[in-house]
Amino acid sequence: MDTNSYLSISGLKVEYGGIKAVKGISLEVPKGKIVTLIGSNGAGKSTTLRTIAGVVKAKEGSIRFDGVELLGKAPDDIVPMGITLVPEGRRVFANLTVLENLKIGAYVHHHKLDDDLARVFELFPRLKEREWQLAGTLSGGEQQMLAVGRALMSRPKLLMMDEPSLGLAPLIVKDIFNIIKTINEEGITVLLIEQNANHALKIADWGYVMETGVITMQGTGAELLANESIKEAYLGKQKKS
Amino acid sequence: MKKLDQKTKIILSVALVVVAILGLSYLDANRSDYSYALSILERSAIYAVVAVAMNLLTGFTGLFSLGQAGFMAIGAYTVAILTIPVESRAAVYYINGIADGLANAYLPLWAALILAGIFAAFMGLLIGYPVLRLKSDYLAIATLGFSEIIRAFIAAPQLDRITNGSYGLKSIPGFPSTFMVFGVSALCILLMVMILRSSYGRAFKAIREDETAAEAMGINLSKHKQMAFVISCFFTGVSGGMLAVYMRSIDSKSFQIGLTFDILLIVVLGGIGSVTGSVFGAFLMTAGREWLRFFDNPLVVGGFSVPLFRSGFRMVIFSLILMAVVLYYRKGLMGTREFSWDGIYNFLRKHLYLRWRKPSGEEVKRDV
Amino acid sequence: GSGETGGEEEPKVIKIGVFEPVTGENGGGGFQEVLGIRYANVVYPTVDIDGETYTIELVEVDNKSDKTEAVTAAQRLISEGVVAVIGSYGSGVSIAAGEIFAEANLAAVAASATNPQVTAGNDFYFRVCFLDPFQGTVMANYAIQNGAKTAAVITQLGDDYSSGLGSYFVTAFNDLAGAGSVVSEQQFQTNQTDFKAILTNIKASNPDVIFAPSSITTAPLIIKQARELGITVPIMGGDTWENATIIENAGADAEGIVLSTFFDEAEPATDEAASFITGFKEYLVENNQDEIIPAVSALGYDAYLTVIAAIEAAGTTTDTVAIRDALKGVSVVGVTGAISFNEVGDANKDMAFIKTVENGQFKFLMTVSVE
Amino acid sequence: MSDTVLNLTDVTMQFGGVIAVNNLSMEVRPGEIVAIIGPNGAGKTTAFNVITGVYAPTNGEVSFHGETIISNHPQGKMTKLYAGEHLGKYDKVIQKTPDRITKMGIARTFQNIRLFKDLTVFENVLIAKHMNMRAGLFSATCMLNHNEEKEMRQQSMELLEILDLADTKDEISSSLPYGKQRRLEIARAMATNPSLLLLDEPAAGMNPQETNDLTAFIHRLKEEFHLTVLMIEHHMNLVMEISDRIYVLDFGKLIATGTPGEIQNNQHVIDAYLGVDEDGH
Amino acid sequence: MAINTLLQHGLTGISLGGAYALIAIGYTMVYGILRLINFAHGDIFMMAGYFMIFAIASFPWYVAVPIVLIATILLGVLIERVAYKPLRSAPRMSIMISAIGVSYLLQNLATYLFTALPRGYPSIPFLKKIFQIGELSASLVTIITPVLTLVLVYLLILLINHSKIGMAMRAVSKDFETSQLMGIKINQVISVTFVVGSLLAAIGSILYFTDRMTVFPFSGMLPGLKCFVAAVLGGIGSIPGAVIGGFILGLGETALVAMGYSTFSDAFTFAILIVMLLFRPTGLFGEKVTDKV
Ligand SMILES: Nc1ncnc2c1ncn2[C@@H]1O[C@H](COP(=O)(O)OP(=O)(O)OP(=O)(O)O)[C@@H](O)[C@H]1O
Ligand SMILES: Nc1ncnc2c1ncn2[C@@H]1O[C@H](COP(=O)(O)OP(=O)(O)OP(=O)(O)O)[C@@H](O)[C@H]1O
Ligand SMILES: [Mg+2]
Ligand SMILES: [Mg+2]
Repeated sequence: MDTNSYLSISGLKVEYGGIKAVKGISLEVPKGKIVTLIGSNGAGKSTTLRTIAGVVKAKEGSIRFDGVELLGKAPDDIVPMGITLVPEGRRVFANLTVLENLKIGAYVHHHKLDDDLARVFELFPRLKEREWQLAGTLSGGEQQMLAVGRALMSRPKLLMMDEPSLGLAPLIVKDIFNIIKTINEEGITVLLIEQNANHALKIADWGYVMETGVITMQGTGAELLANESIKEAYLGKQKKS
Repeated sequence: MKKLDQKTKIILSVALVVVAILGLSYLDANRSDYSYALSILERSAIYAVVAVAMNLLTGFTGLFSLGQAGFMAIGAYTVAILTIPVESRAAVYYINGIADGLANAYLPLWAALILAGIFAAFMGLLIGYPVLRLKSDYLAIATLGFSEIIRAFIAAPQLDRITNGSYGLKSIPGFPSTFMVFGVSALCILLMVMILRSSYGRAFKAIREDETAAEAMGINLSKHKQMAFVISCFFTGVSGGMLAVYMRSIDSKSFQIGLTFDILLIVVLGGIGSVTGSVFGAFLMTAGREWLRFFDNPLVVGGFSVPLFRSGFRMVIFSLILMAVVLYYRKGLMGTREFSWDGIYNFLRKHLYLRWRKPSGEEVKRDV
Repeated sequence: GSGETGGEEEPKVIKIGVFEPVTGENGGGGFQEVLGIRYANVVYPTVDIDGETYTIELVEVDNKSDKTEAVTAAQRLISEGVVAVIGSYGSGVSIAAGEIFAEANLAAVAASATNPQVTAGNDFYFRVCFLDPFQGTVMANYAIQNGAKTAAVITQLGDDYSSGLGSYFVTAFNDLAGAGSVVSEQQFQTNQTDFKAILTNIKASNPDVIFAPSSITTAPLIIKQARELGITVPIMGGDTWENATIIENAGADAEGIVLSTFFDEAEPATDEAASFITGFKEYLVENNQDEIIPAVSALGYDAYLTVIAAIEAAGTTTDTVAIRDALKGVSVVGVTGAISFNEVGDANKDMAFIKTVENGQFKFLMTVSVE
Repeated sequence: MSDTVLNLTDVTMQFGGVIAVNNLSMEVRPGEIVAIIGPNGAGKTTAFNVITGVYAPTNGEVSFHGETIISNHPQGKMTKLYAGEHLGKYDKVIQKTPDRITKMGIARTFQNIRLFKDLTVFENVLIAKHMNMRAGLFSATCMLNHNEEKEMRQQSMELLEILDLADTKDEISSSLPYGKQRRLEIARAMATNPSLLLLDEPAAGMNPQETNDLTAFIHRLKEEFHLTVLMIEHHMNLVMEISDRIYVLDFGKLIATGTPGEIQNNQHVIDAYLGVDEDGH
Repeated sequence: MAINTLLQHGLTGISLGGAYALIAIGYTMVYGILRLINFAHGDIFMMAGYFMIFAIASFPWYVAVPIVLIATILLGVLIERVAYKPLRSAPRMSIMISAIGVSYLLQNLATYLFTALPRGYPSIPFLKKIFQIGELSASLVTIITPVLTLVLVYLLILLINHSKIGMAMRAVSKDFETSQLMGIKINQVISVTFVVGSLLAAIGSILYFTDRMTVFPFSGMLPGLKCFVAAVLGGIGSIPGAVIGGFILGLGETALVAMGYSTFSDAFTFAILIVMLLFRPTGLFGEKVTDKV
């Protein structure tokens, strides 16, 4: 991956009080593509995304977005640049209603929200039904939908998602991946973390495999899907059908 | 982490106790010269008990209670009422007289202290039932409120013939021996440590960590919270009783919110969740307040009087130190660790070793 | 105020403890007392024993108006090797430290602690002021002499001074004017600043006079709020009220309040008093204080005088029991009059000064004595 | 009566206007592995919370080994709001607290891991042993229950070995990797000596390899430890492979029940939950 | 009890309640966002009293009042920056303890700087105008306090429920990190909270001390504690709740004293709190805490 890199990370190292979570990774996300980051638990995937979003401080390295260095910037500077993270574990605002959660997704914007809301409700009709409900009382899946919807409200150029399918029913998982594709087709670049490597690699243009803080492998989605060692480690044995 | 063998530890512990006893004996024998130091040590020991009791609740069970002053008041009044010599009572209750039932109710100090604990524990039982259903800050405020209610009752003219209301109680006989303060305190703390090390102590910690999960593990929340609360109240009551004996005269004003905050600050200074921390904290804090008295007196250096030094400055310095601990040394002295001979040994080994020889990289890593 | 010796030869020092609150609830009054003691130390910096001159060093400790602190503060004085103690403002802390001083065989002379419990049953505690039962009776007498038939009393809960004095007043007033003459007894909490509700109750009971012994912190509040509610009857207080703070804070509303006190600067009772008044006013100015002499300063001064007289009489720098014994027989002429102690340790005083406030100044009204 | 371990009859759980569980009846027989599946928000976790006493149901009854452990009927404000039909049928109100229910032999794990985060792995398991302790506060304090304590420690250690966590025994539980935390949660649940184990999405956050290991382990629970297992899971591979029977919930209602084979081919379930299997696995 | 006495008590209670309400709002706002009992709030209120004393010494009251408001706001924000901000990620107990520490520090500092002696609070002439209706007698501030309280609260509710910053405040109150991910500047939002809280404390301070006339270093302690109770009573986090809680306490306390039970007036504050917590653990208007397991 070399051409028209949109987000480019090089030599990124992140530590949590001595524990090395990310040990010098480099990766590229080209404009308009879907890039996925797969890997086992604790590999440092979430940390990478959180560093890009600015909520975690990097030890060294560089993250450039559209030619601008992101390291050292605060999240409230990064979000207006068009980078939005759907955090791991939903993290909806439990004490705000569904509608307010969506509105706060567009906090950095000053435009009218009606069209964006309509689009989100179109993608997630369930949210329309629960518009009035406090987000904290939604079920896990409903919260996940809300988290994605909220991220879309910020009109991101680069949408980063941290395990959006976690705890979702297969039907919804399929929907989520379809939605990711739809979003991407609308021109939004996507950086995706998934445990569900199977699904993720299927829609991804490019994939990275991360293990204990380093990137061990990369390739197109199809290449990785076909790779034997990946099949063994991340895809599990295929169900005979 | 190197470990010392069991025998060495026992020898060291015994040696420590012997040194402490000898030290105290020396101070006691020269009382007139060291009465100030002894009184600070005594007060520290008393505060250590209530600090550990608070820690048992706050640091180990996760129940943030701010009712210490109230329970200490219960203990203090119990001991005071029961130990004031019968012949002095008329003089003490000089305005309104003493209730008939109490006029001749006398107990020896040790029995009064136990009763102080029991009364406080009983009050804890009554109060705990409604209040322990509350969480964190709400519990803190509710217990703080109870402490104020207790104080209001003590000062109430309606109870004059029992508590002597506004006039307070005096003529409380002091400790028969210095060793009694330290002995009782040590015993109380030892008992609490044993409780914490038992399965019940683990259950308390489980509640601190996650109530829902603890309940799902078959731990009866209300029973165990109640238990922790009552235990804590018991020892708080005993320490309140000792405080009364230490002070020799008490009134409701001695048990204001400030007392609770003092105890809280001791717990914080020592480390929330560390028994030894609370004990060190109690000694350090009590002594610290006295050392800092120096700031209250005008300081004259070479005929020039340093402007800041005047009365009240000590408390400013003291609060600044406390803020500094909370802000920059958040875990307090001990964090959640406990004093151990292994810890001391390793500390010494590391520091002395570093001075003598260049450590191998591996050595350093292991210690980090 | 210590250590300013100019002598070349090695100074011989004898230490006297000053056990006073300079912070906490009574910090204000305590400090005024300390000033009196310090000034006395300036006037009489030495004492002669066996032909040797000893410099007196004051060891000041702050008992913070707190009984627990009082214990350590008292022990501190003992460890410092003081031979006698002066203090404290606020009877509570004096009572707290009393047993400790007694056990250390250390004589203590309270300047302004008026509670009977300070000296009762304590062979080592003395005082140079009068007592609350006396003061309560004085005020009741005064009220009745001035035509009051009914009275209301306001006292502070948990405060032995206020409650005690109030209770003595009630007893005396009911004795003199007939049972039930005290038509309203109200209490307030420590740190309370809103007295409108209790004052409304008092207003409803329509007394001829209000007696409100209280600290200087609360007194102005009670006075001002009473006037605001339209209560016009005289308001009376105890010795604590003789303090410029009250006039300062209660402003015009302080006019006409009545209080009893130990001392009056306009009526110097003795020669000592005359020189004290001029000298101490200068000292107050030097220390950035108001130029009104608080009675507690005068008492502090007198307490100092009795202590050095006793030391001189005892002729010892170490034997504290001898100093105590000497105190029993001491007789000095101080600022507040002649002072000698009875068998309990209380000064033989039978006279109180009644004052009022007029044109923003304390004004002497009369002296009252009761048997 | 004891041919069922767990029996739910007409259980309804209403939160304000939302009916999370609607008239659910189901049973679990000894030695079975039963799965509950269903779309998000179907009420699966809520059902678990009712069974374990975290929520008091609006209506219905739960019995365990034939003994009624929970029984309720709409009361107070709920009487008016209640949408179901069984008003007054279960007039006796029985609401055991979660700890009582655990003592009776129902243990659970949580959808969002709830370990005792600051305690070590070993302590996490040891705490679960507390509930069966015979010693009172006094004898425990004075260490009079030495043998019992030793026994508790030994049993806890055995459990850690079974779950392959023995080497991490002194680590702080929250420092474990996610998969191990999930396993520790199971170990902790098993330490209460349950006869019925409730697992809420045990494979969530696990990769396929780990999921496979978990599958094998749940199998072992049944074969080796003769435990009855009721679980919620979204990983269809796992569910279809080890479940004896499956209940499918949608909008709080039971929409289907049967063996994995039956469920996979149930058109209703495919529409509501599984979706059309385009990839053929 | 005569009707006049009753009315007089009622007036006292409402006025006291109004002052409590203003302070209680400061607690509720900070608690709502930081989950922090800002123990120092009562002392900020006390410091505002001293600021007024010094400001009025050199300026006419209409200049002094804005100075006091600004100084108090600065103090509030400064405290937040120094004592709370570094503890953002610390356990809740640490930050609560830090608050107790600040409170302690302010009290000691005030004692050191201004001595323990009470200082007379300057009277703003028009506030102190005494009016008389029949037997009733009160100063104007007694009436102004509750009215001003209600007006301010109305404005505040508008701010929180219908402005962007208000929504941001509520979001921040739940989750710092995710709020950051939404592009919210959390430090700014928290500062705004302290600005508003301190402003109300300053206004409350002017009204309260004008009515009670003296300031001393511990003036803030008891009102502070009571106002926190008022906030809890109304349901912490809820502004209308804080107001109603303030009035309940003000009236209740006055009623108790009026009936001759002044011994228990403080105890009443806490007793009513405990009773309330037992029956409605989240207070009158408290947000329902959904503990979804
Ligand atoms: N707040 C923290 N403090 C200390 N260590 C942390 C923290 N968060 C993560 N770590 C450690 O950093 C490493 C990587 O964590 P991270 O959450 O980024 O992993 P991940 O690849 O996203 O895993 P997962 O599959 O769980 O999402 C792990 O070893 C983890 O224990
Ligand atoms: N405490 C509550 N208050 C209000 N509604 C609730 C509450 N708990 C659950 N619900 C509602 O009940 C429904 C079922 O929730 P539940 O969490 O049981 O679903 P689930 O099937 O476990 O979903 P998921 O797979 O996402 O965890 C949801 O619509 C949710 O909004
Ligand atoms: Mg992750
Ligand atoms: Mg669920």
